[in-house]
Amino acid sequence: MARLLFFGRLGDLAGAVERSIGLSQAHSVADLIGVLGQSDRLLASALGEDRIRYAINGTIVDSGALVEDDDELAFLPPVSGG
Amino acid sequence: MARLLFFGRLGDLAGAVERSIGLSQAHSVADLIGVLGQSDRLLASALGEDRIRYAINGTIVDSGALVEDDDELAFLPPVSGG
Amino acid sequence: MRADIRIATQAFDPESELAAFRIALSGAGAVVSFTGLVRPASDAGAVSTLGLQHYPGVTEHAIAETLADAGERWALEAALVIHRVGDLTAHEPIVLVAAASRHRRAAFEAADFLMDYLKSRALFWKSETSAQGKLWVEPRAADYADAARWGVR
Amino acid sequence: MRADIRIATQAFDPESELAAFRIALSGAGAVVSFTGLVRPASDAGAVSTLGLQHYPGVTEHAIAETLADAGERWALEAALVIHRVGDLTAHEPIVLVAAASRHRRAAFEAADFLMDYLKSRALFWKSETSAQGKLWVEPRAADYADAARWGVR
Repeated sequence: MARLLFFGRLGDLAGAVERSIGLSQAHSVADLIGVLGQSDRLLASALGEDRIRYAINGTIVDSGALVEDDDELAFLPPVSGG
Repeated sequence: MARLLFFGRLGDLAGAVERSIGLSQAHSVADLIGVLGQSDRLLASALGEDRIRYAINGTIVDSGALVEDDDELAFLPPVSGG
Repeated sequence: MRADIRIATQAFDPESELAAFRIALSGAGAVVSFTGLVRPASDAGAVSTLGLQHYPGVTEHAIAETLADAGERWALEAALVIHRVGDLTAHEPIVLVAAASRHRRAAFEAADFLMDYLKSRALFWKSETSAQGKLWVEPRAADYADAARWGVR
Repeated sequence: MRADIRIATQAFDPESELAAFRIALSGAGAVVSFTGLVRPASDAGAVSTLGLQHYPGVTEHAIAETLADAGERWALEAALVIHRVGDLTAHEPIVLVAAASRHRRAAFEAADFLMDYLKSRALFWKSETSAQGKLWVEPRAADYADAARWGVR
């Protein structure tokens, strides 16, 4: 199972901060967003926005990077700390 | 009596932070330094240095300002706080 | 450089933390601190709750890298970052940053730099809940401009 | 703006003062503090005692004017200056400056401005006593340059 993490408003859209998805083979981040879009087009549209960054196992990647089973993929909207 | 205040290293030179001097008439700051120089040339020389500022009753003045009996004349070397 | 990072899940006392930070110093002459507090009102009106979320492990790691970067830019004896997560109410401390150095300019600049990082690049997400509902906050243009002063990505 | 000034003739606890300062705030989101400590060594070597002298009444009055000036330059809810006088030993707090504002830039700049003033223009005289004897300290060129950033006389 791959872990998907949705931060900020993406968690509200996804209905949870965390979701698991079984991957029989590696998918690119863009492909995974497409898969999610089959059941939730609004979420997929938000995940694909330009200003959303992606991290696999804590490292920032682009949307072509491959996610394997057991990976953690995080969707990171614009941050706001302090 | 006029009060003379010597701050910083001027107090070490004068031997005390404070000294009183009776003034029968008003004197300029420069004149008073001259009077002090009759008994202590080293002190008068330090008091007359360019970077020493003068304050009468808490207000910065130049060396031509008049000091009267009951006034407080402060000699202020370069400051260093914080 | 001594570097302390903590993500606080409960309320913390910034002045106690700052006292411990100061007392452990050996040679510094200057300590600059920044304390961020939940403001009782934002541009959207009265705020009842501020929610702060982070990416556990990853957020801390990125802050540690930024502290190390600060340690290369300025001669610091120590630096500290404490950042709250969870639900906060008005006046609660959100963040404490402290920087200690021999001279004051380094301490001021390092604290300023760390706050600019925390406001615009650190992995935190902030929501404000008011009578108008829940609103996710994004950095202001001024926050990005502040961060750009340091030539960081 | 709330403005507090104190010349402390005895040791003071900067973090207790800062806590009281913070707790009295009503709308500020940002508190910046500077704490100055006696360094155990100066350029002249180990310092056994730091002596600080002020001009009672006149020093406080000039600090009050500078706080008012800061209040005109930045939107501050409150500002605080506590400055020690007398004989101090290594690690003792010399000065605490705090500034509170809605936004962090004003708080940082006001604290920085007040420290530049205290270092280069406020009526304090500092001596360091070391094995080499007693030395009266004068501002470094950097202190005058720092103060000149604000366009003050």
